[in-house]
Amino acid sequence: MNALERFRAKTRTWLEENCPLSMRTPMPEEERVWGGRQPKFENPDSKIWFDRMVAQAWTVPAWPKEYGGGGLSREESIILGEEMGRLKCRVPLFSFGISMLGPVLLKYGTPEQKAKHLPPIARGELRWCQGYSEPGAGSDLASLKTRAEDKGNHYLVNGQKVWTSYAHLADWIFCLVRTDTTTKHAGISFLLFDMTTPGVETRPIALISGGSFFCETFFEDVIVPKDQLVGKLNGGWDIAKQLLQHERGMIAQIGRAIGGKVPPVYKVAKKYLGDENGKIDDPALRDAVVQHTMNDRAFDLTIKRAAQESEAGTASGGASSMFKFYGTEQNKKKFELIMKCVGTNGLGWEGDEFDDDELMICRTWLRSKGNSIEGGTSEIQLNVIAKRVLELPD
Amino acid sequence: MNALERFRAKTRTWLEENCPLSMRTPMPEEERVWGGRQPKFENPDSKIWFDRMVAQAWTVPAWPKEYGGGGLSREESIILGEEMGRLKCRVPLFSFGISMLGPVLLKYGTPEQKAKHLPPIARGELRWCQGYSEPGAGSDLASLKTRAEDKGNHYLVNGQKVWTSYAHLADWIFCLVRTDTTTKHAGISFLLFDMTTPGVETRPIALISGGSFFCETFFEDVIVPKDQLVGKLNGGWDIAKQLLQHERGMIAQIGRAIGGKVPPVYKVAKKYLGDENGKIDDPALRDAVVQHTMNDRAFDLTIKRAAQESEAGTASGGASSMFKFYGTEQNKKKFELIMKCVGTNGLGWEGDEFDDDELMICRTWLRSKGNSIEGGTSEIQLNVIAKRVLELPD
Amino acid sequence: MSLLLNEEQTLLKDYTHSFFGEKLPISALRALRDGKNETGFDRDLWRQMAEMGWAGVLLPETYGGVDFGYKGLGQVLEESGRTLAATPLVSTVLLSAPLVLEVGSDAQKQNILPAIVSGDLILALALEETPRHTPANTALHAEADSDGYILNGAKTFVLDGHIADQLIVVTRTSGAPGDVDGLSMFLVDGGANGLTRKRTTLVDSRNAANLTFNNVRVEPDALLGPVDRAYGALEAVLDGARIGLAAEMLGSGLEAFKRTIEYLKIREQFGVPIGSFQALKHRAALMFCELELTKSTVLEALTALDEKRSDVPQLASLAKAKACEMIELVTNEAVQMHGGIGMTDEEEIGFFMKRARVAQQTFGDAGFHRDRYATLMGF
Amino acid sequence: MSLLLNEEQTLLKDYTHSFFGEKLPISALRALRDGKNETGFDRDLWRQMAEMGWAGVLLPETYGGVDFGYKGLGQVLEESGRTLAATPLVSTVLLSAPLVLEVGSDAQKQNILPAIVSGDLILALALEETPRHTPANTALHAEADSDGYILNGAKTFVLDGHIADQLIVVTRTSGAPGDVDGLSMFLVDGGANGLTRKRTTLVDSRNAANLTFNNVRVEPDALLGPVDRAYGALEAVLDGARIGLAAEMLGSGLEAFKRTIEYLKIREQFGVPIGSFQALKHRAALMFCELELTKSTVLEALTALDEKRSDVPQLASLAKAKACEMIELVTNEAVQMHGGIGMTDEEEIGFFMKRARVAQQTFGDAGFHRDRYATLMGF
Repeated sequence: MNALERFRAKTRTWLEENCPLSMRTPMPEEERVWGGRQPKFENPDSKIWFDRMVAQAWTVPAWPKEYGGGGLSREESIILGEEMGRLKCRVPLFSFGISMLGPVLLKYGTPEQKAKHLPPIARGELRWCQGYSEPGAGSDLASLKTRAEDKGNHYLVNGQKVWTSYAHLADWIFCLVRTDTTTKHAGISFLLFDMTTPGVETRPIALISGGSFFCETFFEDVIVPKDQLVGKLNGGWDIAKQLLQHERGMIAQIGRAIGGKVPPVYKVAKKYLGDENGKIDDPALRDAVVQHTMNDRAFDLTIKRAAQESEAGTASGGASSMFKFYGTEQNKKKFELIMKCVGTNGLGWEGDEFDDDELMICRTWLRSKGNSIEGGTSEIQLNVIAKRVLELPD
Repeated sequence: MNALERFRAKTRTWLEENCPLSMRTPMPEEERVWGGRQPKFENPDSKIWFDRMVAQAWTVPAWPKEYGGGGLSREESIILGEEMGRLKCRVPLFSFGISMLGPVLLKYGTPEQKAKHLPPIARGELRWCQGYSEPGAGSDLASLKTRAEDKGNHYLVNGQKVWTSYAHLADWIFCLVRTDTTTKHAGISFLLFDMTTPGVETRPIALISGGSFFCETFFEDVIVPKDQLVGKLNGGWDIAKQLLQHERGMIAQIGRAIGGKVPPVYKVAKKYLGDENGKIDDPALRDAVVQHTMNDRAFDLTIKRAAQESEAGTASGGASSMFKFYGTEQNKKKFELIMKCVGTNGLGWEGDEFDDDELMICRTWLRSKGNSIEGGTSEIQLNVIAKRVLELPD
Repeated sequence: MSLLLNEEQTLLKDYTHSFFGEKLPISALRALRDGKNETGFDRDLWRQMAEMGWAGVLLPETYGGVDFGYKGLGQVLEESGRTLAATPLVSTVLLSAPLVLEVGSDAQKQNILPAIVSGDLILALALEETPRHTPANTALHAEADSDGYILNGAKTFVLDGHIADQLIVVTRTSGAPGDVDGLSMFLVDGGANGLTRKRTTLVDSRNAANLTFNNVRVEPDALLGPVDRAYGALEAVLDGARIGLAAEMLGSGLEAFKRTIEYLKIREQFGVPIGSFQALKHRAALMFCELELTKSTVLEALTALDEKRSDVPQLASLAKAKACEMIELVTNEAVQMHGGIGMTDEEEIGFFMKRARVAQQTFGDAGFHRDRYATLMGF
Repeated sequence: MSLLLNEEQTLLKDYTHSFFGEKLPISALRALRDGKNETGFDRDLWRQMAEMGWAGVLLPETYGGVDFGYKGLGQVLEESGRTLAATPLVSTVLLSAPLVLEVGSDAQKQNILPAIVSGDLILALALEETPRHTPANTALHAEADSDGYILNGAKTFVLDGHIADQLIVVTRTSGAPGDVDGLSMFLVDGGANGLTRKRTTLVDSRNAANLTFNNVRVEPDALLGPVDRAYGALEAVLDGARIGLAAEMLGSGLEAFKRTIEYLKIREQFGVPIGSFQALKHRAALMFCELELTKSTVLEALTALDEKRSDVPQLASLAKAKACEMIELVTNEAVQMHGGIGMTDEEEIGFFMKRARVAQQTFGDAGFHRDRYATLMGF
């Protein structure tokens, strides 16, 4: 038995002994653990599982030990993931600090910044949110206007961010700000600050689908110490690009996750349209449903192929834009089809006259419209494919 | 009875007495009379009808009498049209001279040019063709390069035209040429010349659908007398715009005419797919067919409404681009649907193993693809709608 | 024949345009929604509309109506669609008034029609029982006895059902669900014993209710029209409603499109208005074509209704199907082209999408009407 | 499991790419067409391909084959699709060889398979009788008598039917058209008495024929596979053919797309390359997505064939339907984006559109396969 095999055996044993049984079941959204100054554990087992994983530093298994990480090698991390998958262990901690800020700090942060911020992220002690988009800067993110003025020993931040997910629940924010107004991309910096700093206000945004975790966040004369600048002054755009790539992938997943709560279209169609002789009882809709179903399958196969190509090092690029575009458009079509199948039963906003599934269909149909906007619109993805993959001229 | 009523009565009597019965039936394409130096009359009655209408000068009823026209007022022309319609009289003479060049000469021509060219057009003695597009100048017509150099007492024309319809059968050409290479739109002039002039060569273009009346036409050191310039030197673009507007309308009609030879899609569908219980026996295709049929009906109603608005003076503009776009796209879809219905029977190129209707379906399907290219592509029409109607910014 | 508006219709359209814009803008619907208003509409404003004759547009002067015809009513509906105004136009004016006029007894007409015209009486048609429009599937049972009829069953998606003073209930008096024969209609008081009405809160914030009939007893004179033979008159009035609703949807589509085009002109990204991007231009031009086509079908169908032409059923399906296809395209594109702001409840464009899907499902969606059109055309 | 090519398959693909590009470019098809070539393909080149083992890709070494499997053959077909090469790959290699291998007697295999591998024998499958693919509708009658069978009826759209040395004829030996039971296959000599073969000149300039059987007599040993039970093996081989054809269509689509993108880069109007127009960019990106999706379905389906998985029928319908939808989009857009030049016979892009529609109709179009997929999935 080699070292990796020994690691796998040990890990398996540890997981079997330490992961509570209730933490091996599919997780309802409300049981997600986000950590922070006021952590919430809807399920007591969540806390046990969270604490044990934190103690192992396996919330961030591959981070260096000096910054609170597990210090595992790439191979060991993969094995840990595989073993957790085998037992269907829940993710112990959801965190933008882990998924987004951490990699940025590891790459761009000073030793002091790493030492200060990474361990609390690893232990889930602070909850982070991001501040990228602004009302005037959507697809054209680099046109952002939130100003950070150099006041000698601190920056003074003024401006507004939108789509700051979970900002109303976050302790700290990592934020793109303008530090030079005479240039566009080269005048952006990356700042960190505490959401309790005076002058920070945040409020959730009501969407067409109802309340949301998205927020508007306002900064009025917010004082940020200079050592909370990450990377070079005016060097924030490189960091932004790295973060956006990540966000794009996340949102394609979210699109699929949103869809995932609803049974496949053809099952909804059978339920609401009937299926004499086993066939959906509206032949025109049946044709639309099967076409959609086939495209889903083709899309899944393409994701699988891209993963294999990526592993083999033969990936051709453009995949993430294609997945973001196609996945979100496909999800929108799925809900339009479902709405057609469900008829007036899909039109309920709230109340007892509709069952929960039907109410969820309506809300999710509305929410799906955002998939092709957030994280880079469909139009932006098509532009990227045309430029990067097809090399069409500007 | 007022003067117009008397004119109507007289016209009706004249038509009834002079229009041969065979000239009141739908006209096969090959029986069209185009006139020219070597006129062709596939049907002897066509010549009788042609000669009588020429004698009346009713080939061009509204042109002034001095240029060989009928000298009718607008109201009288309309009445003549209505009465010919009532009897279903055939058009006695097809002519680009009448439909395209005539209006240009009446507006821009010198008295000498009118006197020289209009009467032979009215009498169908000369057949004209147009020379606009060039291999490098399609959608961007004004980038045309065919050069007319001023050689003192004549122009020397060198260059190439494409899509010169019926050029191989035409006696004269009206042609857009470049007379100033230092500017774009303001360097174009409008020339007339005889196709038998040395240096003119023309050959029909084989299309993907087979032979065609479109030609490529080559000019090598063609000498054109200076009095054959129409309008101002370098003032040809205004004339071109007027002609293009006309061509656009024609092509939308041609598109419909091409489609017109084939029975409605739903009849083809019933024939090839069967219709148990009166319903097309492929429910998914039936849905596509009915959607197409409904769009056809909606499109026809829109043409009707536009005509009424135009008459009432409330037309909102953009109609011709919309009709060109929608009509030609609709025609392409029609043939794709028909091809699906007809299956392998629609795949025949020639030979006895397919019936004539089936062979025509295949050829017409291919030919329909040109509808959305010729006379301004669909893309150009959408640009025009966005700019002129929706006033979206450049 | 004419697809244009005459002077009277143009004036009516201009006036209603101003009225809805001033009195019932989308903010009014938002206020009703956020205030959890129990009726879901403004009865005072409805009386004002009635004073201007809109409640009696389809009714002859005998009953106080102005007899402007469907083409006139179409203009009112189109303009109401522009502001998504919540009114009883559909339930009372488009559905109930012509039904009573067509098959009501003299007494019923005298009792009901003038009260509709004055804006005092609101009626609702209780028709649907399943989530997809299929009138012949009516199962709600009406049993005759010596004193009248006893109604048992349930209705869903009854527009204005919770506020209607009276209901026209489509019932089955013979045959089985699916049969077109055997349907009868009854007038039932909104407060009848055994009738339970539950308002449904729909995504469009407009008004509908689910009803249950538990041994609801009606007198013999509650019968509206002939026994067992309601289907013909019902379908005819439904065709009018389909066309009228298509006019409303046309108005919504035109307004959502107009707002989107305006947004494309003012929203800047990358230093230029996003309306200068060719891909968006082409999609906008496509929407323009679909709107123009829909408009033509609506005008032709309204004209055919007034001319009592035999092709009304075909044209009703044509107009409703086109309106459904158009509004789905236009509202989806409107939200997408508005970007993130289009996803917020604060921005009004989302209201058009929400209303659109309800209107699409009302009186048959595009699929229903494509199938019906093909059947009517013999294929 | 893998959707990637292994080294052997990559080499094969690269080699066939060069071969078809050099030996059978589109100009070769044009020459066959314009020269009214009687066979419609180049037999010498076919022998060269056979020498390289391509005729025996699916066959085991026992019969001289190279046994590279469907994934190997898919690469050859994809590359042949790039140049629209007219070869007997579909008729002989994709349809006939696996049929004989699957259900043939030892004698039949020995007689036929090595001759296929060497390129000396061309076979065709005579299946279709109606303009739309429906294998079970076979009506061509085979009557047993003491000396064998007598065949009467007609076949249409027989790929390579006019040049095939032997035909595999699907016949009805019992039951009625529409029944899946009662089908039997026979090997019939191309020159058999009573057999009339008429080549059809199709829009794609490839090779097919209509056949009539007028008391064509065959010996008992002409029977290929079991009596009355041909359907299972036939469907299995058809699924292989659907997937192989989808691979060919993928190649055509990739090539038509590549040429279109190149044209967008060089064709200038208004002083800029037309590929700089955003509307065309977005449409190009959409085509890219469709091509990528199609490629994934083809690779998965080829893999499933080699792994003899139970989901082959589903995947065959998936790959063929996607290929049909993709190629219709791509070829239409290719011609439109080429503008006027795309309409000329001189430009090659039109050949892709012509071939596309024939390939779409071969072995079931998108509609056929969507219906079949839904049925296989239980809805």
